[in-house]
Amino acid sequence: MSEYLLLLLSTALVNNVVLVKFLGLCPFMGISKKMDTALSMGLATTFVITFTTAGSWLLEHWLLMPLGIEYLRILTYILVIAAVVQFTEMVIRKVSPPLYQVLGIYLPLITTNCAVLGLPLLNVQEKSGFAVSLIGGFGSSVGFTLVLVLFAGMRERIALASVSSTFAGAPIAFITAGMLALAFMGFAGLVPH
Amino acid sequence: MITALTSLTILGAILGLILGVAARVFRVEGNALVAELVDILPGSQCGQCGFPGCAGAAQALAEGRAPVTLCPPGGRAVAIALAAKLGVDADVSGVQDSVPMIAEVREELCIGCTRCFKVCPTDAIMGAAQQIHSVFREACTACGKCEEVCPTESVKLQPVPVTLHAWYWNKPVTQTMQTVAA
Amino acid sequence: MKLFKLRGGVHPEGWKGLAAERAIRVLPLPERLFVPLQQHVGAPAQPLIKVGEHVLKGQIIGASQGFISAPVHASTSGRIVAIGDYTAAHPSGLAAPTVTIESDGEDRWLETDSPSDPFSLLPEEIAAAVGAAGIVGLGGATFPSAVKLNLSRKNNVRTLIINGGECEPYITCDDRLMRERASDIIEGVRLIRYAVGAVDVMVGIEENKPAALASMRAAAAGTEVQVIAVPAMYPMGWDKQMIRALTGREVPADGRSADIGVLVHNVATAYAVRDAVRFGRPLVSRLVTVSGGAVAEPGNLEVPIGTLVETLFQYCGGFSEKPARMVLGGPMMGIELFTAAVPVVKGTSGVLALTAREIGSTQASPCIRCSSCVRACPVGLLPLEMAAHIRAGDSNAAVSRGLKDCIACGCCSFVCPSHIPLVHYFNFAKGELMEQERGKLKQEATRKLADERIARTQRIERERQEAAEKRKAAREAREFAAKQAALQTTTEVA
Amino acid sequence: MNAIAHSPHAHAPISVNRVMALVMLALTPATLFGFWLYGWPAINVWVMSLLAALLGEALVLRLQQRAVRPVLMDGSGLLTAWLLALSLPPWAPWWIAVLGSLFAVIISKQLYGGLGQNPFNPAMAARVMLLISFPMEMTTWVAPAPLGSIHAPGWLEGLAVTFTGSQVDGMASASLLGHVKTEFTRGIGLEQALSGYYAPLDALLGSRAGSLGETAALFLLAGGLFLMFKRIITWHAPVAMLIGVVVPALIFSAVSPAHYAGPLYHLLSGGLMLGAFFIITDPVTSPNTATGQFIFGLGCGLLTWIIRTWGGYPEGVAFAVMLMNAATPIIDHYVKPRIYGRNRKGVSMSIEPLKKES
Repeated sequence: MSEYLLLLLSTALVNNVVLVKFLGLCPFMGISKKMDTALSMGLATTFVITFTTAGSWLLEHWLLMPLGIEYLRILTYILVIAAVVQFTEMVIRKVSPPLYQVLGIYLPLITTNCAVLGLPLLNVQEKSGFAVSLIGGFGSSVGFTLVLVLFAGMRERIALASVSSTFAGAPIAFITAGMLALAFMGFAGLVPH
Repeated sequence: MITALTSLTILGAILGLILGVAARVFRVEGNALVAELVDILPGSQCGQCGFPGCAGAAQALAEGRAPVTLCPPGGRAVAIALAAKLGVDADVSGVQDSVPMIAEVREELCIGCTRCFKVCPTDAIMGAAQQIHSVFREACTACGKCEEVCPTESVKLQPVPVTLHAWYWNKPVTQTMQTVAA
Repeated sequence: MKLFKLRGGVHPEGWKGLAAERAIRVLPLPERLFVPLQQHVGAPAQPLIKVGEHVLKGQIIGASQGFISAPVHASTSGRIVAIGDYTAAHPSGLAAPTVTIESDGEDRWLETDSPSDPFSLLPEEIAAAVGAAGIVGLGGATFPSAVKLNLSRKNNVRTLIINGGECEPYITCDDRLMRERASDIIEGVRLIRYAVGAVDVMVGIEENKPAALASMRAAAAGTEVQVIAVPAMYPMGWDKQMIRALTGREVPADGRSADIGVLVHNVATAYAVRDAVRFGRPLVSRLVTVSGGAVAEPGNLEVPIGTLVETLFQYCGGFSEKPARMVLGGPMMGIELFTAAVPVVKGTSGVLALTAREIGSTQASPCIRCSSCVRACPVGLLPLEMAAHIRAGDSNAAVSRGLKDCIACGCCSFVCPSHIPLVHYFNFAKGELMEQERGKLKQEATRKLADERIARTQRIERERQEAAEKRKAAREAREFAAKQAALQTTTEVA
Repeated sequence: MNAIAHSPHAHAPISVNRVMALVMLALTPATLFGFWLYGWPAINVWVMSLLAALLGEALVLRLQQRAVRPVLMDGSGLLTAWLLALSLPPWAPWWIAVLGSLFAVIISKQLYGGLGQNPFNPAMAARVMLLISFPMEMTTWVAPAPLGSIHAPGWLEGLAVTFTGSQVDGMASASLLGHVKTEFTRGIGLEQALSGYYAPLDALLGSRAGSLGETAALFLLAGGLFLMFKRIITWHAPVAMLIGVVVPALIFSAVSPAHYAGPLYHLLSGGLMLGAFFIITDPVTSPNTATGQFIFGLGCGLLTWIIRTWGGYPEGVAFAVMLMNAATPIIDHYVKPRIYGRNRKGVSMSIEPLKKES
């Protein structure tokens, strides 16, 4: 049990998907202007990542490996990801049209969020079991949501600051992201490998 | 080869089936957005945005063919409301509210031709043929149509005079210290 | 008596000693008085007199218009010389409709009959008398008092609170009034109590006014009126703060004090009510504090409404040094005057001539988020965040953070170490939003007009078409008939 | 005609400069003690930090074509550099101080628009940057050698230490937290690691190895109390941070004394006192409300303890502060004061119809 807890902590904080592994930077910069939107995006991504890590593990072990067609891995994973994203999009459009409007193009773009494809591939590389894959995926996406919301909070504040025109917008956001990564370095070594 | 093809086909078929069912379950009726956008727009059908009336503008907005800053009579307030509804980040700082204007009839020039009276979209001009027209202030949207048709340049848009009731504090001048110290 | 805990507030330097120790003086009658037709919240009064007419003191010159409004009376006897725009006591410096009276020097009252015992009147009659006397909240809110009385009676108000909290620095007119005319105030208080049928009556006076407390306690002895000392802090005179201190309850944000069974009136209002009900005398004068470091002889004056502020300064010995700023009202919420040639109105509690030293630094520097303003705000707002959003051009974000609950008391600006004009930001945003609101209302109205017009043009078009068709049908019928007839004639001929 | 001034027409006698000056005054005793304890090299580091901050800030302001003098005069840049200097190893080379100061005032402060707009505490951001980039220099400590004692380097020797990096023999030492962490990784228990290395009294008075300003716990405490007395800071954040460290330390050391150090050890070591009273009370990067500040302080304390106890770095204050800085906007978003006449959610209190009196 404590092993899984540590795994959760490790994937969420110590090996944060955005700040340490540098995956999923596109939505990290794109959907972090408002805290509420960031939280929704984080939750949608969490949903997608959790399902795709589970789904792709199942496909990997029950379909690709038995049939010996591992070379189709990326293709099948993307098929699963695209389907889950499509499903999420339909649900959000039905449940919350304003959120659908706000997330806009970034919602279908979860498909191309490299964290979503990267995490299942890393699981394969590390030969993780099903539970570890699932919990790792969930932890990673929680970490993604966490930094996305933290970052959005700071960007809301920076939007009110009188940043000089040279640095206003994306440049200062990148600097802030760098500082956030510095802060997350403090978690290094927290979970022994 | 065959295995690869079959397995992918079956996988695709299953996922497609699931999505197809989901599409039925989560169907969204119509596009309520356009109606909501029409409500935000002024509704005077003045056509200054270049679209045929407010409904046309709303359609264009919903399809992303027009910027939220398209409505001159609406000014900043409408631009902000549209941006919020569409969830876009519009740079509304550029849309300065033009000074509020109102049409005024210069009585010495008015010949009572009723042309302005006929084009006014909000019935803000009163009068009859061969009589001097006057503007009903509360109804004038300063769309400028009367100004266009007036043969004697008697109808002109004028800034609304500030009254004690409408006056409010200016925005404080912030000391951003943008000047180089001497 | 147990007092309830308050939140926020500041303790500015009081400067009360400048004017508080001198007895009330009556200002000699000025030659001309400028009486604005709107001195209250609500609709302006409608002028009832004509230029050239002679009026007596207390004669009604402007009639109340609508539900929330108040009449205006002549402050002295004399001739009406003008009815028109005159510079108003307003930061914009714009003009407002004003009646100018040239005094005849007699100061003759209009004869009125007054009841021998005001307590023999019906409560409704007292409220009517208060309304006819043009009494408004004299603490500065200038809300018509009769409206409050009627509302409170209908709401079965149980508690009457008389606000003796005079928290603005410099201002001491209520203090002097309580010291010198306590028994008259208490009679006014009892009249109000009778008029609304309240059970408990509490007079809250700040503890830094021991003399006023003592004289009010002496006057209230033996009556149902309780005089209670409250902490000295700003803004203790905010009616909702007084309610919280004395009852521990809060007025709902969307409601009025009557909703929790409380009615609040100022001490000066109570005094004016007594004058109105007992003697039938309308509100034509008030106490005004003249103070500030630049005034030679500060003091409290009894001033006819409509006197120019410059007359007050002259009577107080003029300026001992050039004032850096003239202020109408107290330093925390008063407005700067760029000319002293504006009239004293019903809501004027003081006029100040301040030196630069008293005002303090005004050079703004960046916000350091120290949250002094958050601690000082008596309402519980986040002034720093509201101002930051307004500065960035997003007034609506400030509304979602409570802009509309802001009472503009000035505590936040007062304590700000960066000297940021926070209240200025808020009033700007409130004005901007109000304008947007007006624009929206107008937009709705014009949209309706446009729709009606479209419907009408369509109808006209349709009718024209129908008429045209009818005409066509008729013509065809006629032609057909003619043809028939012609045919018949030919056959007949044949 | 001048623009009409808005009310209020009176102002409390306080200014940003005064706030900064008072904080610096409160820091002075601890700083002077540090100077005495670590001698001339420490003074050099301090001077270099402040100089670099002033020059760096002036340069950036010039580039942005903003007035230089009023910004430098507000004292915020100096205070930042001062706090940074206090968190550096006293015998650090000059370029560490300069680099840190420049990073603090330019990147973590002026790029965001200057005073009041930076999301992270500039001093702590700079310290974290230095610690990650130059772990060697940032963890080389010296044993105290009070000015005038035999081991203390003279003025010239001090210059040599700071500017050429020459080391005086036999002075290298480990800080308490660093020592314990190293011993742990070698598999040595806490009691053994601490024996002969840790005396609470020494820690209290500060005569042990550590950064320039962190060792004088007593002086820092006094400075913090002075600021509270002057109402520059409130008790919420500092007390919460101390609670955040002490409570878990108390619980875990009671359960397993061999693995977890007690509260006193945590309280008196590292930058906790400096952090609690001078860093997390930085108004710019901490929440607005008292409750928010308490949560903020508690978070800083807990994270400090977690990183110290289980993390890879011996000291966690700077990381903890930065992490909580990042969370500040969220705390502010959720913790707001209740508005008069409204409930916590901002909904107006209900208007109950009053009962008719019979």
